Amino acid sequence: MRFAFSDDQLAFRDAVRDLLAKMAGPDTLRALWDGDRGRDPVVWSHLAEMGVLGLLAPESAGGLGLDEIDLVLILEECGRAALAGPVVEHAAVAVPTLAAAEADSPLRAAAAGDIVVTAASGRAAVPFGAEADLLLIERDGVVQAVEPADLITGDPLTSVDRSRPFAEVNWSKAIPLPGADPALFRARAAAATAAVLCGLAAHLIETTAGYVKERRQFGVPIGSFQAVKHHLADALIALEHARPAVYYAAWSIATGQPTLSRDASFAKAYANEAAGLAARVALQCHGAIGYTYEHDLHLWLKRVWSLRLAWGDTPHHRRQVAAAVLH
Amino acid sequence: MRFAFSDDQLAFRDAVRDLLAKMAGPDTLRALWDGDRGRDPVVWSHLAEMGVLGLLAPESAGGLGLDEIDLVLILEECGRAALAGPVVEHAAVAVPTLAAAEADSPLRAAAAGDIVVTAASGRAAVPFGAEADLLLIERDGVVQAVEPADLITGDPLTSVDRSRPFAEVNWSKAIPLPGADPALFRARAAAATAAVLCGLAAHLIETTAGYVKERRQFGVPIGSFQAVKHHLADALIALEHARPAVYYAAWSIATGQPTLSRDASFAKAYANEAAGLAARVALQCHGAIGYTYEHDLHLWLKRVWSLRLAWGDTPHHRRQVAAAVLH
Amino acid sequence: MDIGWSSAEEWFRGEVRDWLEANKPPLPMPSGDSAAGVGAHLEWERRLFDAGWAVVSWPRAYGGRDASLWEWLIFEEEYFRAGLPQRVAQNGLFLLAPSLFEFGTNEQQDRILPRMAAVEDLWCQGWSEPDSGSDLASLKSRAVRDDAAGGWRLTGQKTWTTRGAFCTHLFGLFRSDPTAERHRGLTYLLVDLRQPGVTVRPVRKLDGDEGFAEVFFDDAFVPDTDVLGEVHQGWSVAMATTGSERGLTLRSPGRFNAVVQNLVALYRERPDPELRGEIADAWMAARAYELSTWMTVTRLADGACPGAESSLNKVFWSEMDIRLHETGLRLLGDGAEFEGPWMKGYQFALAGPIYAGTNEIQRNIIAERLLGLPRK
Amino acid sequence: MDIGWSSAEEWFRGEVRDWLEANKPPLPMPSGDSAAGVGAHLEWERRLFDAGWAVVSWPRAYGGRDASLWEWLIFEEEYFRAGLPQRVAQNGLFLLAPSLFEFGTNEQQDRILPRMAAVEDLWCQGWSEPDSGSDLASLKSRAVRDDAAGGWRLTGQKTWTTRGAFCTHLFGLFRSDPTAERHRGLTYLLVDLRQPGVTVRPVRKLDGDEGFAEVFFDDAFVPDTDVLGEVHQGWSVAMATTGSERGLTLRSPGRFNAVVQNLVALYRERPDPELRGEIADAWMAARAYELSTWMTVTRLADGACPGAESSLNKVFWSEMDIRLHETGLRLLGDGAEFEGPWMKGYQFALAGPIYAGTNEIQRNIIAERLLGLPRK
Repeated sequence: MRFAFSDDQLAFRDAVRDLLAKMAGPDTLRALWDGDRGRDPVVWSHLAEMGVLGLLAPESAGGLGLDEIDLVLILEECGRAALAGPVVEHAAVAVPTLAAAEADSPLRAAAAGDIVVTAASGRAAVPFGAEADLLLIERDGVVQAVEPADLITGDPLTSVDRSRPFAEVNWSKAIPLPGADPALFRARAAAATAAVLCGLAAHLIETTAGYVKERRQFGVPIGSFQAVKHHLADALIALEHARPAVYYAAWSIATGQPTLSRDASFAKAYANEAAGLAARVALQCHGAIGYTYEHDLHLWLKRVWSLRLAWGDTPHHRRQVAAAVLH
Repeated sequence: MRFAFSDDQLAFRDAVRDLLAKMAGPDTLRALWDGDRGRDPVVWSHLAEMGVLGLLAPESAGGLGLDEIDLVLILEECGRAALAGPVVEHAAVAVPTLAAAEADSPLRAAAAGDIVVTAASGRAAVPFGAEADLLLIERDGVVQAVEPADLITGDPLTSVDRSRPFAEVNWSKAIPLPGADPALFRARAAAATAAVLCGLAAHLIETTAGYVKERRQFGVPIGSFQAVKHHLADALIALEHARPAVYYAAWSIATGQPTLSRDASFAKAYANEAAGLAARVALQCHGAIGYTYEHDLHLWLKRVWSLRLAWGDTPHHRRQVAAAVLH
Repeated sequence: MDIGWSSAEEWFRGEVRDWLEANKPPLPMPSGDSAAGVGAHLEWERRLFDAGWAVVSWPRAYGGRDASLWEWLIFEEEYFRAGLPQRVAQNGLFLLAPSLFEFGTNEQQDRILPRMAAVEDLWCQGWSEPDSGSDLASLKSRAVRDDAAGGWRLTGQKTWTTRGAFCTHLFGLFRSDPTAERHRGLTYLLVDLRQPGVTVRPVRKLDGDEGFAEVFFDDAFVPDTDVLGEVHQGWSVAMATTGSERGLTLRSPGRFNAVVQNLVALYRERPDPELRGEIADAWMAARAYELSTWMTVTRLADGACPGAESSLNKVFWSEMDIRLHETGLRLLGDGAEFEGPWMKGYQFALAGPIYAGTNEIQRNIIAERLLGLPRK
Repeated sequence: MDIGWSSAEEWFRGEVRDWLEANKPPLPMPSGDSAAGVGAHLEWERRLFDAGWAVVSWPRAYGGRDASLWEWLIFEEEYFRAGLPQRVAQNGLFLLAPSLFEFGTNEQQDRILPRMAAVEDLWCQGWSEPDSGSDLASLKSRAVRDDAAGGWRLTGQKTWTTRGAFCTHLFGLFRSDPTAERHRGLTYLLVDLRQPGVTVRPVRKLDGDEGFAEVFFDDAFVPDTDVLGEVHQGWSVAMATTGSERGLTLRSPGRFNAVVQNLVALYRERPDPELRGEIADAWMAARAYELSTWMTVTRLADGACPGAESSLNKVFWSEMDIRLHETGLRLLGDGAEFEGPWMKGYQFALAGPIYAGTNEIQRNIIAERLLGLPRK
């Protein structure tokens, strides 16, 4: 029994953290907010080079041949940086789905970063749909492939997180993808999104802790007030009890446990609530300074609000867990 | 429009408060805890003398001919003192029910305090059943009268609040009481119990505020810590938003509003939660000192735990309100 | 206790309802916090004024109807029930005007109030400064005496000034006695923003609207006729105003009743048995707030002054507002993230626990002033 | 990451389960915090010891099995799954023993640990005093040097001493240097309660059981051989112990898993669709606690020391325990108030946020030590 990451896994995480700190700061993100794309191609190509995009693809398909346990920490870093782009959809969902479906040609292209693949479940609104080369969509228990040409043109839906552009799908031309397990597809996505949410929460807690140490009112740092301490302590307690659920879900998927759907639902429900609390606490502790568009805080808040709903909101996953526990 | 009490109503409340402070202190209550009765006959006869027990009975039946608005503040005082005995059941439920049923003889006796009447709804466990002269029980939409001889003898149920002894009813000899509206019966009881819960909460908040001003740790009163302040502030916010609901329910019943069931459910749900929060906060702010049987705090806590369940718990009343709002 | 509306009040309600129904602008209106949207709001609020509905509780001389607080509640109830938006003039109407009525000279009242009611002047609040948020008494913007000109010269900066970018005037506190500390030596000044010494920089709020501003003062001038109350006594004048902001006037129960009405409608469109209980919670919270307001209004009608009790209300409504919107977002399910009134309203609601004294400060006030807990 | 039990661990689990199934006493047992019930517990815990199950992670020489922390978790899981009650010996086993292993002399370990494991001696904790609860460093009970007798003379009072009325020994902190303040000048002493200078007064807990005691010292004697660690250095010895109480050892995940198992069984008896979500919440909370414990145990197995992270766990489990019992009470509906395991367990759970450092203190620790927020 060992529930911890290896030195290699931690080193890979650190490398991604460094890359994102250098390449994917708030300015890059704000540029996407002001445009209509959800992905910075330069950052994306660096991720491809590092092997992140094809991490789950077998080496024979040009991937790293690693597993979800290796990926989960990297997804957390993507959350910490509020990285824009379909990393969850492409690297955590589409690549292993294409591998399972033995769709070799798109798998190779996706692993290399030559094509961008996005994914969605159950809803016609697909994030990053308009800038993807291929869309994988689970609907009514079948994973289906959609070409970008089959998107509905017209007024796109605007997410509160403007770095997550959505497109609408015309289902009529979707092609079933044999060999893709829809439950696994959804579990992968939920668990990966949960990891991103943990990273978002970690950033929110850390930057808020930094802020309240500096900001002074009544002659003292506001971080010396017990109310502020307890807000942040509560957020950290929630995060540090969501992380183990997320890591366990990654292990459960990597090792093909029969409980993987339940484990992914648990991870998503807990990460949703931890990130939601961190967002509330971060805004409250920043006060009016954080309630502006100029401050970077809102970029993280709105990502949380968007991802809490992606791949199942908390009531949905709570129902899944209840069904598994009370089966 | 005027949502406040008259000087007469406040004066009557003050008189009851004084009486209970003098006659019904914690020692009286502890004596009941150590025995098997739930009512101190001396206090009870004083309440009869003041007219509290027959407050809702018409003057022609020996009552005061007052209404639920007059009674609500007095019930709050009963809560504040954690008064033992079936005041809700007798004065707020049975007396007006007997009046509506034109059961003149028991009404006169109840109004004068010559007999003790208790009441219950839907469950076979009846508080104060063994020491009542008459039991009124709503079951399956019918208010029924039960004689003490029709109680099941044997091991009584023991409430966590040992000053609330329960008895079990044998339904076979219950006699329907014509003219008693079962919905009104339940609403009266829920609203009156809500008033008692507000009084319990008020006592808990006031005594805890007093304690944290005196108790010193780290060289200062613990009431100077922001965490303690905010706990108590939250309890007071909940109480001060439950009280208007309780007073409104009293008015709604007194004036026979068509919404009286909804209003009573709202009052009970809010009073339940306000008192529950006050209990949690009071114990936490007292710390280990409050976690003993020797300290009086537990007498109030356990009354809250018992009355939160009496005449409908929060989920029940929430459902009633949802049904009324979404009819 | 005598709950219920008189026939005169019911008649008043009918009159309000009929007029709003006949005259209300196309809804939803664009955001009144945006440069693009504010014009439509100014036009609408002038129409309200022209018909005598802008300030029902004010004297007729200033454009009001001498309405009672109860009638004001009825007006608010009907206003929000009709789906109408909060007023862009609200900070002048609800924060400055009470202070003007209490502390202003007759000349000031006659000059300022009618133009405020008519939305000819639009007022913003100048309390906060970059280093003075919760700790208002630490503010640094200075007012220096200019005897020759008969007034005060302002330097410094105000910030988080709601709708400052669209306003003509600012009311605020300035340090007039540089030797005094904290809440002493402050003066309440009424500042015309349309002068060379004032620079207003719009700042976008969380939701992207330009609803905030930074206001810079560089030798701006305020004549003595625009000092409200006594020189150096601005703190006590301002506290009367923040009392209003926290408590009754800024947030009438009608606002939340309207949100609950929208929630019930949304539930009927998208019923979800799991969320029935949340609908009950929403209704109960808004109702508790309404009933608590009725108790407060009765006390005020009896001559009481609003005190620290207003902090109880402020925490309650601000946290309720967030919960009501969270319920709306949950009912929308995974479509909640797309632009729409619930996400917009949620972002607006999130400001509630921050402005007008953070809820942390309010809880301190509740514990210290209502429960007597020690400050230190 | 390598999650799962080895075949040796599974074999160990089977051995525990089989033995407990064959040997467990009639359940439910009477309360171990009551004078009437403690005897049955002592008997049961001696039977555990006789079979080598009392202290599985201790060395064989002291009655243990040299089990790993993982095996200890397995033991706890099975112990609570079988419906068995918390141990009356637990404060000695989980709070004193870790300090004895770290700071005790060989002589002390050899003399004290086997008798503790065998429940021949029953230990209680002597931290709190009437004026020293959260503020432990303010304690006043004194230890005065008696060179002639070769030891220390105690005066003062300890309070809220769990199961003090049934214990033979007390471990606690005493002020040995009257000139030192706060956490300096304290000595960690091991006190035999069966001596004339000690008076133990049972105190009933919230639920009426005699689970607390006040312990009065009037010239009680402690020989030098019963000083744990260095004289005047008791604070650092004690802190190692309170770390254990807050974190891992006192509250094994098995306890909460057993509560969830009981909740699921109760739900099946009394299904209520409205409470399905609470069952999910209960399962998730207990599972989060278990997984978080696995991460902690991995770190400890790698040689790390438990630090302020244990405060995260303490707040989490104590608030979870209350919520789990609240769900149980809600499932019982209006019968919840009658005597039974859920109401008893609820009252027990309510102590969680108070003892072993209140949750308010824990949140301060989290903010200050884990997030670096300023103390003042």
